[in-house]
Amino acid sequence: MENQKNIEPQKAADLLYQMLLMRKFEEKSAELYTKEKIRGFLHLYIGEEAVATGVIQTLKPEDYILGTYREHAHALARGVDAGAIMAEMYGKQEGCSRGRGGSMHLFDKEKNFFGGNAIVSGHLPMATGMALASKKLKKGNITVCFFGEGAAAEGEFHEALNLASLWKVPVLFVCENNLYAMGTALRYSHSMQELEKKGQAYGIESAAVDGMDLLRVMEAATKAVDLVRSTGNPYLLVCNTYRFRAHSMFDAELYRDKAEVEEWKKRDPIPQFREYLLKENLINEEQIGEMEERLKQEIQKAVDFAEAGTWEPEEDLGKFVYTQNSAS
Amino acid sequence: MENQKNIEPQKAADLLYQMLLMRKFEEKSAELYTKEKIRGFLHLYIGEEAVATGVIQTLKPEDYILGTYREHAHALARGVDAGAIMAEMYGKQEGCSRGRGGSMHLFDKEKNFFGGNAIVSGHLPMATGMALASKKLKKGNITVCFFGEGAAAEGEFHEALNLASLWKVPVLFVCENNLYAMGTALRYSHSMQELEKKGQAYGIESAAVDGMDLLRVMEAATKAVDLVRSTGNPYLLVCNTYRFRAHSMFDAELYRDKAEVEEWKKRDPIPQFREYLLKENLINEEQIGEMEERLKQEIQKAVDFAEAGTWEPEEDLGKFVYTQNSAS
Amino acid sequence: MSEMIKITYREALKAGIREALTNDERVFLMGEDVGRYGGAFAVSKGLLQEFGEDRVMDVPLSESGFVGAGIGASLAGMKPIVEVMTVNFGLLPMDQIVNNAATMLHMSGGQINVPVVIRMSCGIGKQLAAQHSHSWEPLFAHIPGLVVLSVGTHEDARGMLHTALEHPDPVIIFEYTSMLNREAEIPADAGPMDISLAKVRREGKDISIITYGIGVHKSMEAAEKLAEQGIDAEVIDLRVLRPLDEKCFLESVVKTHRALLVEEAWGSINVSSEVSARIMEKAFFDLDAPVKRLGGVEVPIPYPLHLENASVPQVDDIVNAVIKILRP
Amino acid sequence: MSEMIKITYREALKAGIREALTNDERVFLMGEDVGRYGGAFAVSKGLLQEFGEDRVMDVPLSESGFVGAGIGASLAGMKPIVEVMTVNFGLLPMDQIVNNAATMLHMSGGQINVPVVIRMSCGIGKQLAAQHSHSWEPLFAHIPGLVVLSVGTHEDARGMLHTALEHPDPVIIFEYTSMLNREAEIPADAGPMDISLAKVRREGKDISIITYGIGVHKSMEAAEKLAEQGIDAEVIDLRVLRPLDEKCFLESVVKTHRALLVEEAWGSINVSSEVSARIMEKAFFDLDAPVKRLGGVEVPIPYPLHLENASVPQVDDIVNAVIKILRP
Ligand SMILES: Cc1ncc(C[n+]2csc(CCOP(=O)(O)OP(=O)(O)O)c2C)c(N)n1
Ligand SMILES: Cc1ncc(C[n+]2csc(CCOP(=O)(O)OP(=O)(O)O)c2C)c(N)n1
Ligand SMILES: [Mg+2]
Ligand SMILES: [Mg+2]
Repeated sequence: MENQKNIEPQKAADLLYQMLLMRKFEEKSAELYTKEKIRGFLHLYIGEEAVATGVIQTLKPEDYILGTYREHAHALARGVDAGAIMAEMYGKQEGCSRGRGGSMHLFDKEKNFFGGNAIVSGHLPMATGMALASKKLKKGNITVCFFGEGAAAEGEFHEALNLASLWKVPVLFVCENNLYAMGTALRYSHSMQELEKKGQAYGIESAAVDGMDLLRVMEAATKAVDLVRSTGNPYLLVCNTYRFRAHSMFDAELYRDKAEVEEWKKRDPIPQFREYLLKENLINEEQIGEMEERLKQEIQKAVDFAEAGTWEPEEDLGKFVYTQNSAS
Repeated sequence: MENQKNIEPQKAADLLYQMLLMRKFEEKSAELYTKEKIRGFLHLYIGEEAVATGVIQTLKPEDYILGTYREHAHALARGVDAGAIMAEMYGKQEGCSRGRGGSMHLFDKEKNFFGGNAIVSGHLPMATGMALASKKLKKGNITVCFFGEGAAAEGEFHEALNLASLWKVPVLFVCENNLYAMGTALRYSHSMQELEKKGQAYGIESAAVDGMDLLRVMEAATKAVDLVRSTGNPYLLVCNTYRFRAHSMFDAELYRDKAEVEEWKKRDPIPQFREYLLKENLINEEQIGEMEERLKQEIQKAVDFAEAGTWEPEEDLGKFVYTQNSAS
Repeated sequence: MSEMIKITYREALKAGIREALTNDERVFLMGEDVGRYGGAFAVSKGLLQEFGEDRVMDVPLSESGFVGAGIGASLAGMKPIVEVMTVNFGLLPMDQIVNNAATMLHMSGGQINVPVVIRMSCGIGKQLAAQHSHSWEPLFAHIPGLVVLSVGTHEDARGMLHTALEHPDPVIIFEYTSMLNREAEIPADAGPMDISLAKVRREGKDISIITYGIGVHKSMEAAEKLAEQGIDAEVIDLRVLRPLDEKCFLESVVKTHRALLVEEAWGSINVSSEVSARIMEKAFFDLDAPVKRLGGVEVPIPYPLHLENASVPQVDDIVNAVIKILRP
Repeated sequence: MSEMIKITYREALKAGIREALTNDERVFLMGEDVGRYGGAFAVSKGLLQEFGEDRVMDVPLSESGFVGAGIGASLAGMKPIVEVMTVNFGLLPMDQIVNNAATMLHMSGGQINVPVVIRMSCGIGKQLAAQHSHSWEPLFAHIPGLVVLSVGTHEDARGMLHTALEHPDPVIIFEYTSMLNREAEIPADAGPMDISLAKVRREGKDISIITYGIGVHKSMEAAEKLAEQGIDAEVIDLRVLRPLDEKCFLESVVKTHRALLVEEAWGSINVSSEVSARIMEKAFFDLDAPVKRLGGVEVPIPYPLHLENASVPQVDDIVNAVIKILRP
């Protein structure tokens, strides 16, 4: 990890806290999954935290964010309330999507967080369209769209990037290349594996970055976001990363070696960043201890909130199909 | 047009005949359209003849060919009987698709001619799959798939090329870049307009060629086909060409200047090739005169065949939905 | 009643679009060839010149991409009218329409509505053969979350779009290619039409002919013929295929005690099946005869005119079916 | 009768695939994660190891591409089993399935048949929420040219694939995710099952419960409960959703004079609508009561268990509906 000037101690601490929150929150979620408090599919982001953290910290509140079904971390980074996320995963009506969505469909319109999209690549065209609206309405905000490297094989990737470039709209496509799409390794998904080069096919500027290194992601994301914001043009940022856990809770991980996973864990973004901060005296052990205490409390609070949440009455089943019958 | 060695006079004459046949056949079709003998959509290939001629002459009878709705010329080059094509456009049961398909759906299984596909880009995945079957069955043949530059913006282009390259299957993708997709100019279809470079996004070898020059197309196609056949890998050949006529018979051509069309007509592949042959003494005026006579006869024969054709009885309407009730 | 003007269905559609573009800056029209080409069927001819490139956007062939972008733009404050040139290409964006447009409101727990309008031309009648003659209203009308309209009359052509654009949820509008040149009289000041109710187009007491789209005209014609034979048929235009206005047709059946359902879509699992099933459930004891259906023959549409005509119900078929019900 | 063995639905499916791969070299299985991952639901676990990469092919996320490739491979002599991981992703390849697979035979005038088999897992029951719980049998069953099967029992899971692979036309097989772990007894030598007929799963004289898929089990259970109340229900498993075996259910209704139609798909324009309409048309005078339907609530499926359960008919709903019909 290279030295980077200009990181304020407070910001450094916040970023570390954020990554730790993502990690602990998801560890807790996994535990709650085995206790059957959380059901459906649960996709953990553990190992990839530097990406969401590094990208989202560069954004303004008015920027739009679209994520996949592996979006707890993005929602947290965006400031969606941890309790509302947990309640959503419980299926309680206090959840950020009223419990209707679950883990794969976190939404928070006030925070400009647009999901939670579980059809792989299906949100890319929407991202282009949101950026188009921003341009037309001269809003000045940008759209950031996260997706996996597997998603880039879908036709919608091709269409969405071409449209974004033709229309010159301010959208940042963030490809989270964690080397696997479920059990399908990158080399089986793509005939050409330097994904950032795919930008050239659309005349879209692009870059790849080590997604395990928060500072590097921040640097690359800052550059990308500045460019998108100043030029109004799209950008493709490929973050090379790794998921430490199974694809979802239904995954025997037959497709990769334990050793490979262990190798990548050595590059865990969180200890990496923590060591850096300690080394640079941007934080001390005591502060970290305090932080861990705060974290424990925040997560407990989220769980308590979810536990205390209520079930939507069955009579309301037909709500939210059309706006007019959706009054809450 | 550059000198090319090794072109036999007989072959030269055949190629000229073929291009002329395409041209005259389609001119006749346009006339028959205004007489309401032919209905539905009719998409003429006039101006682009060097592409189908140049590519298809390099193929073996066992190679598979897939075309678009603008495929009369490809069918003729493939040796589908002109009478059967004309009868098809009349909707007669003597047509190559029994009259069920019409102009957009020419099929001839015996000739390995697989359409006549009118959903833009919908045949690209099928082409990849046919080549996959050839590989699996060790047939040794290749698949050639024609499509327009507009089609390359569809997601299926992206998916089909990626799959072909991943699987290393013998398919030649021929992009007929006639600069327009209906009324949408290349620059409005693609953010990056050097279409051959799109091959790089899939690790597919590719080239662009002047599609108005038969000899150049032949050269490029020969190289491409040899490569596909010898390596078993896909290839993308972009033929830069132009359609002289409207997109279909329902097109006021509001989107382009007459002058632009006239400019391109100066590069008409047919006179270009004819002059070349004359200059090189590969043909003489008398032979051309004879050829024109033969052409007239072949076309008249096709029209007579179509005129004499019969309508499928209405009771047979339900045929060809499932194989079992399709006995003829 | 106000002055009447003679107008084609095409002009009525165009007037509706023009008005929408004039009245609301957030409205824009996007689709393949809507601008420079003038619209595949000349519906939007001249609008590019009048409103400029930002309001009338030509898009590349990429149905999933641009429909998705339209959905996205609607999330971010615009009011897009997305034209899918014809329903024949409407399966390509269907995932966007179903999994995004129709689902977002629900899975976000009511937070995010999707005010997009998607227009598609559809139906048979131009000898366009199997891939270009689809009547897929039933596929879209199956989907909760969508409002699905069928434009069976000139007044609706003029006015439905206005109301659709005011709707907070996604609206799919089916227009009929074969009706474009048809003239009819509408009030000079025709405007916004309700989009929740079916309409009795002709009152009658002997039987209810329940239909939509082109079926309305065929049924009206049939009703006139039947009148000559002393049979007084009521004709109901469903107009809204989802959510169905069952009150209208149930009341009619309760009055006439008999019903014939007419539509051009393939004959099974279509709108008529649903109407029949609802009559069964809710008006069984009012029936004097079983409800009958006349639907499209279950065959990909063949090219020749006589077979194309035979593949959908014609006026005489309707007349005969009614007579058979009334005078068995 | 032969010896019975206990087997899960998953094992039965797998045995069918294994046998197909063993018996015919032209058969191969392709789909996302069918190989290295072992199948999203472990159905194909171990088959890659047993048959190798050429026979069990992992494909990238590109549903339109690989389904189209499967169609193409079937044109060129292979017998592909294409797995679309779940029907939730089945709209992406729908254009390929409808405009190519289902249409090619017809538009080629009977020359080119498409012997592809496409398997999709479907249905509700794992709290997977709005984008991952679809029951889209009605959408596919609307399409002429397809054979559409619903695997409601373990025998069918074991044997339908065999027969589907012998069919010259495209066959879509719907399998039910929530049944995978369910055990049942089937004959040890179970094998090829007919794929043209519906089946009476339980004989009865008081009412016909007509259903398919998971509905079969719920209806059987309901029938047992009804028997305790002295009601003797006949249960019919449609099995083949296109072309419908109407003879089977009409005979049943003629015998019982009453029918309840049960399915999990959204409640309008679904298979039950069609069955009801046919009973109306062909057995009206045999009815002692109007045919009733129990379908899915027309709402994108919500995540929480109680709402998910409330969104499809349950055993008690069936029991109550039957009682209401019989003892109004
Ligand atoms: C269109 C579609 N096809 C298949 C799936 C099933 N699926 C869910 S996640 C996934 C892998 C996606 O991989 P990637 O895009 O790399 O994202 P990651 O999960 O690695 O973050 C698959 C195949 C889906 N949800 N959507
Ligand atoms: C999926 C799809 N979208 C739209 C159309 C309507 N359409 C037919 S041809 C065409 C233009 C295709 O352009 P290109 O691929 O460049 O081929 P060309 O006609 O120039 O040969 C369009 C938009 C279609 N047939 N299929
Ligand atoms: Mg991945
Ligand atoms: Mg073109």
